[in-house]
Amino acid sequence: MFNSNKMRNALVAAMATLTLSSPVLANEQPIKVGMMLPFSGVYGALGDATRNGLKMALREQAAQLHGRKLEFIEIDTEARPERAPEIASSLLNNSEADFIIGPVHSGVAMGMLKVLRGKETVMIVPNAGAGPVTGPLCSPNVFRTSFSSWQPSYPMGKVALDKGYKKVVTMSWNYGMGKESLDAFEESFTAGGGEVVKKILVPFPKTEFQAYLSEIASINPDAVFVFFAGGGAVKFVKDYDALGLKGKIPLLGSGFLTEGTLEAQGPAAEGVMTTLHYADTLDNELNKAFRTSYKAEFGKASDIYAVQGYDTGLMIASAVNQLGGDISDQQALIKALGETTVKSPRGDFTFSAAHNPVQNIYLRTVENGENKVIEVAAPALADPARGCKL
Amino acid sequence: MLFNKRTERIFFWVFFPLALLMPLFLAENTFFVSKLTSIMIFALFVMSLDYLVGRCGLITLGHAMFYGLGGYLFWMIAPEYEAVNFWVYTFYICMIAAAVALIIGFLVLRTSGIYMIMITLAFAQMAFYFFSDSIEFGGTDGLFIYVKPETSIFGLSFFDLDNPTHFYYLCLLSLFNTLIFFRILIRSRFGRVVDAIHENPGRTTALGYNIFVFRLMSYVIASALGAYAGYLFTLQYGFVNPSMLAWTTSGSALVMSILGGMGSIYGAILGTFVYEGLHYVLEHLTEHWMLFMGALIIAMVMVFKNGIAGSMEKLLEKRT
Amino acid sequence: MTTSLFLVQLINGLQYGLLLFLIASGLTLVFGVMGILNLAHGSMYMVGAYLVWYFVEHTGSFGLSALISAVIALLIGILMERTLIRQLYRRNHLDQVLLTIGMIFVFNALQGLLWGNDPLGVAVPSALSSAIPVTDVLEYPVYRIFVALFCVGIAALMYFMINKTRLGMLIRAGESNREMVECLGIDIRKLYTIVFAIGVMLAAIAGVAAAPMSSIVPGMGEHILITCFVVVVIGGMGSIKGAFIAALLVGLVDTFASILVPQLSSMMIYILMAFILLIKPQGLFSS
Amino acid sequence: MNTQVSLDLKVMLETQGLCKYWGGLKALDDISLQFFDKQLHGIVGPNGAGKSTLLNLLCGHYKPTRGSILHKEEAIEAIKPYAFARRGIGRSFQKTNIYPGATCLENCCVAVQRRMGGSFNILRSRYTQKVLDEIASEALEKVGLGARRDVVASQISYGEQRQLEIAMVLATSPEVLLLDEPMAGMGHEESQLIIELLKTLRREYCIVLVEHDMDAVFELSDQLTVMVDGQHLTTGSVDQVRDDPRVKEAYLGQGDEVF
Repeated sequence: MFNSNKMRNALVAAMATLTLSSPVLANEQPIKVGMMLPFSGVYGALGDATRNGLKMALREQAAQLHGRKLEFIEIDTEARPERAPEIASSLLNNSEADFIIGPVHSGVAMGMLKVLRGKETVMIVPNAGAGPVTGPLCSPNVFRTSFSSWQPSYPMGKVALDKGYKKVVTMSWNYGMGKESLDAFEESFTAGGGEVVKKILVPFPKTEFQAYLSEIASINPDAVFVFFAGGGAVKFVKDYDALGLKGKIPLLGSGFLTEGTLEAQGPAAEGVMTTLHYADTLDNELNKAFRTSYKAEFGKASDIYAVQGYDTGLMIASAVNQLGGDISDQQALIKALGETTVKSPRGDFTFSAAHNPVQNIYLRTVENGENKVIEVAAPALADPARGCKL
Repeated sequence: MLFNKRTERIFFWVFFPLALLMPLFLAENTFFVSKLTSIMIFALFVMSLDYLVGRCGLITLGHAMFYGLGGYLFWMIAPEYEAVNFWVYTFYICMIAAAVALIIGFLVLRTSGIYMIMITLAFAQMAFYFFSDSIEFGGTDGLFIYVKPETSIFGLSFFDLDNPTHFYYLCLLSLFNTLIFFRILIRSRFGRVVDAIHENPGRTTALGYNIFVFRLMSYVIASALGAYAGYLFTLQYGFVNPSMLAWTTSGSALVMSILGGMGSIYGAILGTFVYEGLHYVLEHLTEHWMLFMGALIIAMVMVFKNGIAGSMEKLLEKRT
Repeated sequence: MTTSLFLVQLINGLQYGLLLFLIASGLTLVFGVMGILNLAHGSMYMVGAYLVWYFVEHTGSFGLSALISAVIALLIGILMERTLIRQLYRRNHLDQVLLTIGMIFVFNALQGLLWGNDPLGVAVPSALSSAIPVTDVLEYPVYRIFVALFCVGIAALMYFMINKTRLGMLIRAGESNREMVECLGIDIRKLYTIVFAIGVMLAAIAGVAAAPMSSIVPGMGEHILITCFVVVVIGGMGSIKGAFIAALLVGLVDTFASILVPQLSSMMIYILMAFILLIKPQGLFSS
Repeated sequence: MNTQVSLDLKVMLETQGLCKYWGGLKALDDISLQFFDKQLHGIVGPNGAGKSTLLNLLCGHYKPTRGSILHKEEAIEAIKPYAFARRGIGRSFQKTNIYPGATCLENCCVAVQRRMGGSFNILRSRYTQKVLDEIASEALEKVGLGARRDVVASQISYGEQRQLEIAMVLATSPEVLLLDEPMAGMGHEESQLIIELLKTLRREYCIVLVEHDMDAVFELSDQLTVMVDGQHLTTGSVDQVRDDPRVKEAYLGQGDEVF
């Protein structure tokens, strides 16, 4: 936590100047923000980006915090689900965090949820898309600022139909998020008369795609829809190009296929079409400002994970502001959070009853190493939140 | 005497009284009670591995299979909304795990050395993918378990598993029992043959022992206890996940066991507490905890020739 | 499955197998000669990939970067052997396991510190960037064929080195009898340093070769390590010939299992290994 | 000093056309021998004659390529290695083969316990069975290690370790003793101890002795077999063998100075 110490000192200094001018000292205790993110291993990049975004937002919104100082507690989950309950319990009972932010990995989300559901703290999921989090396992104190895995993939079915694709092969890793994404696509695609001719589930985290791609080539479908993320997405897109499928069979994907990976994918990603709740080139002031300052501060382009972290920060700041800095009443805090309209780089969004974002899903394509927005594929799309009683 | 080494007795009389009193100091902080509980659960698991690797010379990289199995078995056999008895299910789970171990042991124990390491790994990976690929078992997201067993024996209930302190004492008791059990086992006539097989398998065969049967029995015992540890882990937070069966779980258990001092049994507790303690301190200190953890492990291999227990014994035992 | 698809999958399997051989060969060499179980072998695969990425970013030339990376890996190997591995020859396998696991932690941490966690990619060198059309849709990239041939070349070179050169003779002698080599007036420690460094370099070269056709990500070493061990064990620990055949076997089984029995494909190589070890408890070609 | 073989002696162990091939190498070829109860049967021959191979076959350590082994007229070549010991066939090894980390007593206890049972008892202490200790101590006394019973085996001298190994075999209370060069690497005095020991043992057990020390073999054997290159050369009383010209030739051919 060397970084966070530095960060904390900077914040303390900033706060000090602010508090001098603010008339009310609402609460002397700092707001404790616990982070359960992967900072090493396969998901490390996602954890880094989320943290960067979150801290950036809270620094920018410092004025809204009513003089409350911030304290960050950051723990590397190593994306190991079996450790999740313990770390969550550490943040809850030992650090007594006011907010627990995390995780990236759906399995970890389930482990955290087991401990944090209905507890005296607010859990905000900045990435993991596992359906149950805002579905059957939803809870008043659990929010999600990212997406449910259903959301980004569902609109793609309609897009594919509009393009005239009838027979599609779908493919992803054989795990929760992947399967939920393929199901969501299939739901809208088959409803409109399309046919999924083959569904390929690759064992996670295998990245030897050649055999599968050869098979797809022999099927020669109208298009291919995939869910992959991170390193696997890089490898997949490169293989797809190297084996000559690109340009012959259109590649569609859940937007994570081209998030945080474009530099590594290089020209292989050009023209890949995806749906997601964000796009690099979204034409709004917030997004431009966000991208510029992110790049300036961290030396690399921002991606969806950074945006999700950023929005989490915005959400916290706005709720704290609304409550005048006093977050001791959990009911009030949950109400404030739930009613927040987050003015996000991805466009304004609100929260559903199940505490999942109601947001636009954009159709994007990769152009010159950027996710360029084509159109809004589904405006203000809400997750059906199946099984949630909230 | 159950503990024939001075170091062992000192450890015993320091650790258990301290562990017994610990919750009194930590009453304020339920997290540390839970943290210590989970370390003890893992120490129990490491201990069963230590018996297998250190006492029987059977090196396995698939022990986590039973750890995970303990968790999943409970989910499979426990009714969803009825109260179940902790002891009864302990018995069920250990028995089923033992039966599985009997079959797998029968196959893997034909090999030895590095080949055995790999074939145990192979079975563990199969089990891992079995659980992580199947929707019925929750896939990679794992499963929630809502049942909390009650712990009454003949109508008397000593532990309330919803209370972290009670659960702590249950796990401490389990760890204590396992340590005593292994000490009795090692001192027994069965233990004599196990020692003999470890030291000189060829000689032991020539004396007329069917060493395969002794190895198989040891494998079954250790596996059943490994499953018991997994069952306790599952009960602690009511959560099972295939990552419990991952080879990295076996790997870290092996590291803790070597660190503690192979074959010393009580070293398993030392190794687990030192490793987990360092991990906890380092990960709260720096996000680059891996660098320091790695360096410390390397340093410890260099310094402690026979693990922590071995080095302590060198210091504390009288020369004969 | 049509004949053409079958042939394509056959090539896929062979190509994957050959790459596996390249990674596994160093592991089996080090184990065979020195009896050292190097779990950090996968980390060197990762280091190779990151190094070549780093130098390509700075020099722009893949060939040059590959060369520099191989040399650096060789030096890392010598350093590792001289400072740490050497202390453990007289200790048991388990201490070696512990030491090399410690090294995995260190390498992973260094990777995070030096290069961050973002997935990285290296472009295929332009001279090899074309592709050969196979069917209407499918092409086969020249670079992948080149890598496959390169792996065959390395296998041939190792065969030649072990069977025909003085170093190879010493290696073979060292495998069976340590004292004998010492009687010949050879400093066995020097031999060990060389062998270990070569093993490390082979892993790094595999990382270099794989870099343009895969993604360079944290943890890439651990995943490949297990597959590598499967290969080495099926082939028989210490046998280069065994590793070669086992690698092709694993490559083919994995490829065809993905297509023919997708439900079992994740377990297939482990089923294969368990099956082979139950029949031949010492692997296919144990020495 | 050699007793003639009396014809009414019981055949304890018998081999019929026993062969052991390693690939093309005939380590042992067509050996048919009889070993009698309460007799000492010496086996000699130059290096590589197949003596140790024969013992390894007799104790079940190797499986024969062809041929059979009869113990009390029952074919036993197919049974498991450990079952040989249970039938009362005990052996000592050419290279000392003991439990170096345990005391001499404990070494013998492992041997005794096999017979006494209770090896699957995981609860009762190994130290509570007095009769087991007594039998083990007896075996130690017999080989002259009574004073060393509580010393760790790795701490005693090499000669004593060889004695301990014989004690371990005796502790299994065997009918057949297969001894593989029990005097190898010993000084004269230590050898003498073993010779005296064998003299007392040879009227109690069926002993098969492979030994390089010719004086000792001649002194002890009731029957003597000479083997060369895996082949049986001759079997007979010591005097018969000593006068056999083929034996001299075989040894001279090898350049070994024996007689």
